[in-house]
Amino acid sequence: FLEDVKGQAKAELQASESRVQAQRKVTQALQTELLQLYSRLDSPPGGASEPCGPHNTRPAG
Amino acid sequence: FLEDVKGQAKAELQASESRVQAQRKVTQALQTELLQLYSRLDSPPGGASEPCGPHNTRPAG
Amino acid sequence: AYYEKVGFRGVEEKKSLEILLKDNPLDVEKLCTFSQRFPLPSMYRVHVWKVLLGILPPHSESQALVAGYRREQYTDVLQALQVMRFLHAATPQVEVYLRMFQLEGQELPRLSELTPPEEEDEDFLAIAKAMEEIVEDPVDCYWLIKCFVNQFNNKFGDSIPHLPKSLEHYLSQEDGRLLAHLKACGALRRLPHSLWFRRCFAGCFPESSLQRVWDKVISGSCKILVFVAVEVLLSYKIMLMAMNKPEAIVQFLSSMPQENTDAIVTKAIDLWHKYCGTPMHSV
Repeated sequence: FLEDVKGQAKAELQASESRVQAQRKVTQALQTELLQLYSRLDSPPGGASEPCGPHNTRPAG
Repeated sequence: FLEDVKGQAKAELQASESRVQAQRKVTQALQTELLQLYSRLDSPPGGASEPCGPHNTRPAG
Repeated sequence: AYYEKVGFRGVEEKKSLEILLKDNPLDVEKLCTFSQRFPLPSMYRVHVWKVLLGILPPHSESQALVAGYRREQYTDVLQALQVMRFLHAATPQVEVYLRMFQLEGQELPRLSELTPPEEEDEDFLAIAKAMEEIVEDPVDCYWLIKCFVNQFNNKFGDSIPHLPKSLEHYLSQEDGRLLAHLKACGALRRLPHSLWFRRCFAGCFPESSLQRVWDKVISGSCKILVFVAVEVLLSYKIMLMAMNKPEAIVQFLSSMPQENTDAIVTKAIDLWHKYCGTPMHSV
Protein backbone atom coordinates (compact mmCIF):
# COMPACT_ATOMS: atom_id res chain seq x y z
CA PHE A 1 0.00 0.00 0.00
CA LEU A 2 2.83 2.34 0.85
CA GLU A 3 4.43 1.57 -2.49
CA ASP A 4 1.12 2.48 -4.02
CA VAL A 5 1.14 5.92 -2.42
CA LYS A 6 4.72 6.49 -3.43
CA GLY A 7 4.02 5.42 -6.98
CA GLN A 8 1.10 7.79 -7.20
CA ALA A 9 3.17 10.65 -5.85
CA LYS A 10 5.85 9.94 -8.38
CA ALA A 11 3.35 9.95 -11.23
CA GLU A 12 1.93 13.26 -10.09
CA LEU A 13 5.35 14.80 -9.88
CA GLN A 14 6.17 13.56 -13.37
CA ALA A 15 2.97 15.05 -14.71
CA SER A 16 3.88 18.34 -13.12
CA GLU A 17 7.34 18.14 -14.62
CA SER A 18 5.93 17.64 -18.08
CA ARG A 19 3.66 20.67 -17.56
CA VAL A 20 6.76 22.66 -16.74
CA GLN A 21 8.48 21.44 -19.90
CA ALA A 22 5.46 22.24 -22.04
CA GLN A 23 5.18 25.72 -20.58
CA ARG A 24 8.87 26.25 -21.10
CA LYS A 25 8.52 25.47 -24.77
CA VAL A 26 5.78 28.07 -25.02
CA THR A 27 7.81 30.74 -23.28
CA GLN A 28 10.85 29.93 -25.39
CA ALA A 29 8.87 30.34 -28.58
CA LEU A 30 7.47 33.64 -27.35
CA GLN A 31 10.89 34.86 -26.36
CA THR A 32 12.31 34.00 -29.76
CA GLU A 33 9.51 35.89 -31.41
CA LEU A 34 10.08 38.86 -29.14
CA LEU A 35 13.77 38.94 -29.94
CA GLN A 36 12.98 38.91 -33.66
CA LEU A 37 10.49 41.71 -33.32
CA TYR A 38 12.98 43.76 -31.39
CA SER A 39 15.59 43.31 -34.04
CA ARG A 40 13.08 44.48 -36.65
CA LEU A 41 12.14 47.47 -34.58
CA ASP A 42 15.72 48.30 -33.79
CA SER A 43 16.84 48.43 -37.40
CA PRO A 44 15.45 51.67 -38.83
CA PRO A 45 12.95 51.38 -41.69
CA GLY A 46 14.94 53.36 -44.25
CA GLY A 47 18.65 53.06 -43.85
CA ALA A 48 21.60 51.72 -42.04
CA SER A 49 21.96 54.50 -39.56
CA GLU A 50 20.67 54.03 -36.07
CA PRO A 51 18.75 57.09 -35.05
CA CYS A 52 17.43 55.50 -31.94
CA GLY A 53 20.73 55.04 -30.34
CA PRO A 54 22.01 52.76 -27.67
CA HIS A 55 18.90 50.86 -26.67
CA ASN A 56 19.40 48.36 -29.42
CA THR A 57 23.01 47.60 -28.80
CA ARG A 58 22.10 45.63 -25.77
CA PRO A 59 21.94 41.89 -26.18
CA ALA A 60 18.81 40.60 -24.61
CA GLY A 61 19.39 37.71 -22.36
CA PHE B 1 4.16 7.25 8.78
CA LEU B 2 1.90 7.21 5.76
CA GLU B 3 0.92 10.81 6.49
CA ASP B 4 4.59 11.59 6.53
CA VAL B 5 5.16 10.19 3.07
CA LYS B 6 2.09 12.02 1.81
CA GLY B 7 3.30 15.27 3.33
CA GLN B 8 6.65 14.90 1.70
CA ALA B 9 5.12 14.21 -1.70
CA LYS B 10 2.79 17.15 -1.31
CA ALA B 11 5.64 19.53 -0.57
CA GLU B 12 7.52 18.37 -3.65
CA LEU B 13 4.48 18.68 -5.85
CA GLN B 14 3.72 22.17 -4.59
CA ALA B 15 7.25 23.33 -5.30
CA SER B 16 7.04 21.87 -8.78
CA GLU B 17 3.65 23.44 -9.45
CA SER B 18 4.99 26.78 -8.30
CA ARG B 19 7.30 26.62 -11.32
CA VAL B 20 4.31 26.03 -13.59
CA GLN B 21 2.55 29.04 -12.13
CA ALA B 22 5.61 31.22 -12.60
CA GLN B 23 5.94 30.04 -16.20
CA ARG B 24 2.31 30.99 -16.77
CA LYS B 25 2.92 34.49 -15.49
CA VAL B 26 5.95 34.71 -17.76
CA THR B 27 3.83 33.64 -20.75
CA GLN B 28 1.24 36.29 -19.98
CA ALA B 29 3.84 39.03 -19.66
CA LEU B 30 5.49 37.96 -22.92
CA GLN B 31 2.17 38.00 -24.73
CA THR B 32 1.36 41.47 -23.45
CA GLU B 33 4.68 42.81 -24.66
CA LEU B 34 4.35 41.06 -28.02
CA LEU B 35 0.93 42.59 -28.59
CA GLN B 36 2.32 46.01 -27.82
CA LEU B 37 5.18 45.56 -30.20
CA TYR B 38 2.94 44.32 -32.98
CA SER B 39 0.71 47.32 -32.66
CA ARG B 40 3.77 49.51 -32.97
CA LEU B 41 4.90 47.67 -36.08
CA ASP B 42 1.47 47.90 -37.63
CA SER B 43 1.26 51.65 -37.30
CA PRO B 44 3.04 53.19 -40.28
CA PRO B 45 6.61 54.30 -39.64
CA GLY B 46 6.26 57.74 -41.24
CA GLY B 47 3.29 58.48 -39.04
CA ALA B 48 2.44 60.07 -35.82
CA SER B 49 5.81 61.46 -34.75
CA GLU B 50 7.60 59.18 -32.37
CA PRO B 51 10.31 57.67 -34.51
CA CYS B 52 12.11 56.17 -31.60
CA GLY B 53 9.04 54.95 -29.87
CA PRO B 54 8.39 54.66 -26.21
CA HIS B 55 11.12 52.19 -25.44
CA ASN B 56 13.76 54.85 -25.06
CA THR B 57 11.81 57.06 -22.73
CA ARG B 58 12.77 54.72 -20.00
CA PRO B 59 15.78 55.32 -17.88
CA ALA B 60 17.94 52.26 -17.55
CA GLY B 61 17.74 51.66 -13.87
CA ALA C 1 30.10 37.43 34.30
CA TYR C 2 27.14 38.68 32.32
CA TYR C 3 28.89 38.01 29.04
CA GLU C 4 30.07 34.64 30.25
CA LYS C 5 26.52 33.75 31.02
CA VAL C 6 25.28 35.00 27.68
CA GLY C 7 28.11 33.20 25.91
CA PHE C 8 27.36 29.98 27.72
CA ARG C 9 23.69 30.32 26.98
CA GLY C 10 24.58 30.91 23.36
CA VAL C 11 26.48 27.63 23.18
CA GLU C 12 23.63 25.72 24.79
CA GLU C 13 21.15 27.30 22.41
CA LYS C 14 23.27 26.47 19.42
CA LYS C 15 23.46 22.86 20.53
CA SER C 16 19.74 22.55 21.01
CA LEU C 17 19.11 24.10 17.60
CA GLU C 18 21.54 21.63 16.06
CA ILE C 19 19.54 18.80 17.61
CA LEU C 20 16.35 20.24 16.14
CA LEU C 21 18.00 20.56 12.75
CA LYS C 22 18.94 16.88 12.80
CA ASP C 23 15.29 15.88 12.94
CA ASN C 24 13.97 14.36 9.76
CA PRO C 25 11.46 15.62 8.89
CA LEU C 26 12.14 18.92 10.58
CA ASP C 27 9.59 19.91 13.18
CA VAL C 28 8.67 23.33 11.85
CA GLU C 29 6.61 24.16 14.89
CA LYS C 30 9.53 23.53 17.21
CA LEU C 31 11.78 25.60 15.00
CA CYS C 32 9.24 28.43 15.25
CA THR C 33 9.22 28.17 19.01
CA PHE C 34 12.98 28.17 19.11
CA SER C 35 13.15 31.31 16.99
CA GLN C 36 10.57 33.00 19.14
CA ARG C 37 12.56 32.31 22.28
CA PHE C 38 16.17 32.61 21.20
CA PRO C 39 18.22 34.48 18.63
CA LEU C 40 19.23 32.25 15.73
CA PRO C 41 22.97 31.60 15.44
CA SER C 42 24.00 33.44 12.28
CA MET C 43 25.43 30.32 10.63
CA TYR C 44 21.97 28.69 10.68
CA ARG C 45 19.81 31.75 10.17
CA VAL C 46 19.28 31.60 6.40
CA HIS C 47 18.59 27.87 6.52
CA VAL C 48 16.04 28.20 9.32
CA TRP C 49 14.34 31.16 7.66
CA LYS C 50 14.02 29.14 4.46
CA VAL C 51 12.38 26.29 6.31
CA LEU C 52 10.06 28.58 8.29
CA LEU C 53 9.01 30.40 5.13
CA GLY C 54 8.38 27.15 3.25
CA ILE C 55 11.15 27.70 0.72
CA LEU C 56 12.74 24.42 1.80
CA PRO C 57 10.60 21.41 2.72
CA PRO C 58 11.00 19.67 6.10
CA HIS C 59 12.10 16.34 4.64
CA SER C 60 15.82 16.26 4.04
CA GLU C 61 15.48 13.86 1.09
CA SER C 62 13.34 16.44 -0.71
CA GLN C 63 15.49 19.46 -0.05
CA ALA C 64 17.89 19.12 -2.97
CA LEU C 65 15.04 18.51 -5.41
CA VAL C 66 13.05 21.49 -4.17
CA ALA C 67 16.11 23.74 -4.04
CA GLY C 68 16.63 22.87 -7.72
CA TYR C 69 13.02 23.82 -8.49
CA ARG C 70 13.47 27.14 -6.70
CA ARG C 71 16.58 27.89 -8.71
CA GLU C 72 14.85 27.01 -12.00
CA GLN C 73 11.92 29.23 -11.21
CA TYR C 74 14.23 32.09 -10.39
CA THR C 75 16.13 31.67 -13.65
CA ASP C 76 12.97 31.39 -15.75
CA VAL C 77 11.55 34.62 -14.42
CA LEU C 78 14.82 36.51 -14.54
CA GLN C 79 15.57 35.45 -18.08
CA ALA C 80 12.14 36.43 -19.36
CA LEU C 81 12.51 39.90 -17.86
CA GLN C 82 15.86 40.28 -19.57
CA VAL C 83 14.49 39.25 -22.95
CA MET C 84 11.59 41.65 -22.48
CA ARG C 85 14.11 44.40 -21.78
CA PHE C 86 12.82 45.15 -18.35
CA LEU C 87 16.31 44.65 -16.98
CA HIS C 88 19.66 45.93 -18.07
CA ALA C 89 23.20 45.54 -16.91
CA ALA C 90 22.84 48.72 -14.88
CA THR C 91 19.57 47.80 -13.18
CA PRO C 92 20.15 47.80 -9.42
CA GLN C 93 19.78 44.34 -7.93
CA VAL C 94 16.90 45.34 -5.67
CA GLU C 95 14.99 46.58 -8.69
CA VAL C 96 15.63 43.22 -10.37
CA TYR C 97 13.97 41.59 -7.37
CA LEU C 98 11.09 44.06 -7.55
CA ARG C 99 10.36 43.35 -11.23
CA MET C 100 10.56 39.60 -10.62
CA PHE C 101 8.17 39.93 -7.71
CA GLN C 102 5.81 42.05 -9.82
CA LEU C 103 5.88 39.58 -12.69
CA GLU C 104 5.07 36.66 -10.39
CA GLY C 105 2.31 38.70 -8.78
CA GLN C 106 0.95 39.78 -12.18
CA GLU C 107 1.62 43.38 -11.30
CA LEU C 108 4.32 44.08 -13.80
CA PRO C 109 3.59 47.31 -15.71
CA ARG C 110 3.98 47.31 -19.49
CA LEU C 111 7.45 48.15 -20.64
CA SER C 112 6.18 51.27 -22.39
CA GLU C 113 4.64 52.44 -19.15
CA LEU C 114 7.53 51.48 -16.96
CA THR C 115 8.74 54.18 -14.62
CA PRO C 116 11.45 54.08 -12.01
CA PRO C 117 10.17 52.44 -8.82
CA GLU C 118 7.51 54.49 -7.15
CA GLU C 119 6.73 55.37 -3.60
CA GLU C 120 4.47 52.37 -3.17
CA ASP C 121 7.43 50.16 -4.04
CA GLU C 122 9.65 51.71 -1.39
CA ASP C 123 8.66 49.28 1.35
CA PHE C 124 9.52 46.33 -0.86
CA LEU C 125 12.81 47.89 -1.93
CA ALA C 126 13.84 48.66 1.66
CA ILE C 127 13.16 45.08 2.71
CA ALA C 128 14.99 43.79 -0.36
CA LYS C 129 17.97 46.00 0.34
CA ALA C 130 18.23 44.76 3.92
CA MET C 131 17.79 41.13 2.88
CA GLU C 132 20.54 41.57 0.32
CA GLU C 133 22.89 42.55 3.14
CA ILE C 134 21.97 39.45 5.12
CA VAL C 135 21.85 36.81 2.35
CA GLU C 136 24.63 36.29 -0.15
CA ASP C 137 23.15 33.95 -2.75
CA PRO C 138 20.79 35.84 -5.10
CA VAL C 139 18.43 32.88 -5.51
CA ASP C 140 18.04 32.50 -1.75
CA CYS C 141 17.80 36.24 -1.42
CA TYR C 142 14.97 36.59 -3.94
CA TRP C 143 13.00 33.72 -2.42
CA LEU C 144 13.45 35.05 1.09
CA ILE C 145 12.32 38.53 0.10
CA LYS C 146 9.33 37.19 -1.79
CA CYS C 147 8.18 34.81 0.92
CA PHE C 148 8.91 37.26 3.73
CA VAL C 149 6.84 39.98 2.07
CA ASN C 150 4.03 37.60 1.10
CA GLN C 151 3.86 35.95 4.49
CA PHE C 152 3.98 39.30 6.25
CA ASN C 153 1.12 40.69 4.18
CA ASN C 154 -1.00 37.55 4.34
CA LYS C 155 -0.51 36.85 7.99
CA PHE C 156 -0.30 40.33 9.44
CA GLY C 157 -1.95 42.54 6.83
CA ASP C 158 -5.04 42.93 9.00
CA SER C 159 -3.06 43.57 12.18
CA ILE C 160 -0.73 46.25 10.83
CA PRO C 161 -3.27 49.12 10.99
CA HIS C 162 -3.77 48.36 14.70
CA LEU C 163 -0.12 48.47 15.66
CA PRO C 164 0.04 52.25 16.27
CA LYS C 165 -2.76 51.91 18.81
CA SER C 166 -0.94 49.03 20.42
CA LEU C 167 2.23 51.11 20.56
CA GLU C 168 0.32 53.83 22.38
CA HIS C 169 -1.01 51.28 24.84
CA TYR C 170 2.34 49.76 25.77
CA LEU C 171 4.03 53.14 25.89
CA SER C 172 1.40 54.27 28.39
CA GLN C 173 2.33 51.26 30.53
CA GLU C 174 6.03 51.91 30.30
CA ASP C 175 6.29 55.68 30.33
CA GLY C 176 3.16 57.78 30.64
CA ARG C 177 5.10 61.04 30.69
CA LEU C 178 6.78 60.38 27.36
CA LEU C 179 3.47 59.40 25.84
CA ALA C 180 1.82 62.56 27.16
CA HIS C 181 4.63 64.66 25.70
CA LEU C 182 4.35 63.03 22.27
CA LYS C 183 0.59 63.53 22.36
CA ALA C 184 0.81 67.13 23.51
CA CYS C 185 3.19 68.23 20.79
CA GLY C 186 1.25 66.39 18.10
CA ALA C 187 4.00 63.90 17.26
CA LEU C 188 2.19 60.73 18.28
CA ARG C 189 0.09 60.49 15.11
CA ARG C 190 3.08 61.31 12.97
CA LEU C 191 5.57 58.73 14.19
CA PRO C 192 7.26 56.84 11.34
CA HIS C 193 4.72 54.01 11.53
CA SER C 194 5.27 52.94 7.97
CA LEU C 195 9.02 52.60 8.44
CA TRP C 196 8.49 50.60 11.61
CA PHE C 197 5.47 48.49 10.83
CA ARG C 198 5.45 48.10 7.03
CA ARG C 199 9.16 47.83 6.45
CA CYS C 200 9.82 46.02 9.72
CA PHE C 201 12.61 48.51 10.51
CA ALA C 202 14.45 47.80 7.25
CA GLY C 203 16.70 50.75 6.55
CA CYS C 204 16.25 51.91 10.12
CA PHE C 205 18.51 49.44 11.91
CA PRO C 206 21.79 47.95 10.75
CA GLU C 207 21.35 44.36 9.56
CA SER C 208 23.02 42.83 12.62
CA SER C 209 20.21 44.16 14.82
CA LEU C 210 17.52 43.90 12.20
CA GLN C 211 17.92 40.17 11.66
CA ARG C 212 17.19 39.49 15.33
CA VAL C 213 13.88 41.32 14.93
CA TRP C 214 13.13 39.47 11.71
CA ASP C 215 13.75 36.13 13.47
CA LYS C 216 10.63 36.93 15.47
CA VAL C 217 8.61 38.22 12.54
CA ILE C 218 9.42 35.22 10.36
CA SER C 219 8.60 32.79 13.16
CA GLY C 220 5.19 34.36 13.58
CA SER C 221 5.04 37.57 15.59
CA CYS C 222 4.36 41.04 14.28
CA LYS C 223 3.83 42.34 17.79
CA ILE C 224 7.57 42.38 18.33
CA LEU C 225 7.60 45.42 16.04
CA VAL C 226 5.51 47.32 18.58
CA PHE C 227 7.96 46.58 21.37
CA VAL C 228 10.93 47.58 19.26
CA ALA C 229 9.16 50.87 18.59
CA VAL C 230 8.49 51.31 22.32
CA GLU C 231 12.15 50.72 23.12
CA VAL C 232 13.25 53.14 20.41
CA LEU C 233 11.12 55.82 22.03
CA LEU C 234 12.29 54.95 25.55
CA SER C 235 15.95 54.91 24.51
CA TYR C 236 15.76 58.42 23.13
CA LYS C 237 13.40 59.74 25.77
CA ILE C 238 15.70 62.54 26.94
CA MET C 239 16.15 63.86 23.43
CA LEU C 240 12.50 63.45 22.51
CA MET C 241 11.35 65.23 25.67
CA ALA C 242 13.51 68.18 24.65
CA MET C 243 11.90 68.45 21.21
CA ASN C 244 8.59 70.19 20.79
CA LYS C 245 8.19 70.29 17.05
CA PRO C 246 6.67 67.10 15.62
CA GLU C 247 8.72 67.56 12.43
CA ALA C 248 11.92 67.46 14.46
CA ILE C 249 10.80 64.31 16.26
CA VAL C 250 9.80 62.55 13.05
CA GLN C 251 13.02 63.62 11.41
CA PHE C 252 15.10 62.33 14.31
CA LEU C 253 13.30 58.99 14.48
CA SER C 254 13.41 58.44 10.74
CA SER C 255 17.19 58.64 10.69
CA MET C 256 18.05 57.32 14.10
CA PRO C 257 21.60 56.93 15.33
CA GLN C 258 22.86 53.43 14.55
CA GLU C 259 25.00 52.87 17.63
CA ASN C 260 22.91 51.18 20.25
CA THR C 261 20.35 49.42 18.13
CA ASP C 262 21.54 46.05 19.46
CA ALA C 263 20.68 47.08 23.01
CA ILE C 264 17.32 48.41 21.81
CA VAL C 265 16.48 45.07 20.20
CA THR C 266 17.56 43.11 23.29
CA LYS C 267 15.38 45.24 25.54
CA ALA C 268 12.50 45.06 23.08
CA ILE C 269 12.62 41.26 23.07
CA ASP C 270 12.64 41.22 26.89
CA LEU C 271 9.71 43.59 26.98
CA TRP C 272 7.83 41.50 24.45
CA HIS C 273 8.39 38.36 26.53
CA LYS C 274 7.29 40.26 29.61
CA TYR C 275 3.94 41.29 28.12
CA CYS C 276 3.24 38.41 25.80
CA GLY C 277 4.93 35.59 27.67
CA THR C 278 7.75 33.33 26.57
CA PRO C 279 6.63 30.56 24.25
CA MET C 280 6.87 27.44 26.38
CA HIS C 281 6.98 24.67 23.80
CA SER C 282 9.91 22.55 24.93
CA VAL C 283 12.86 22.53 22.61
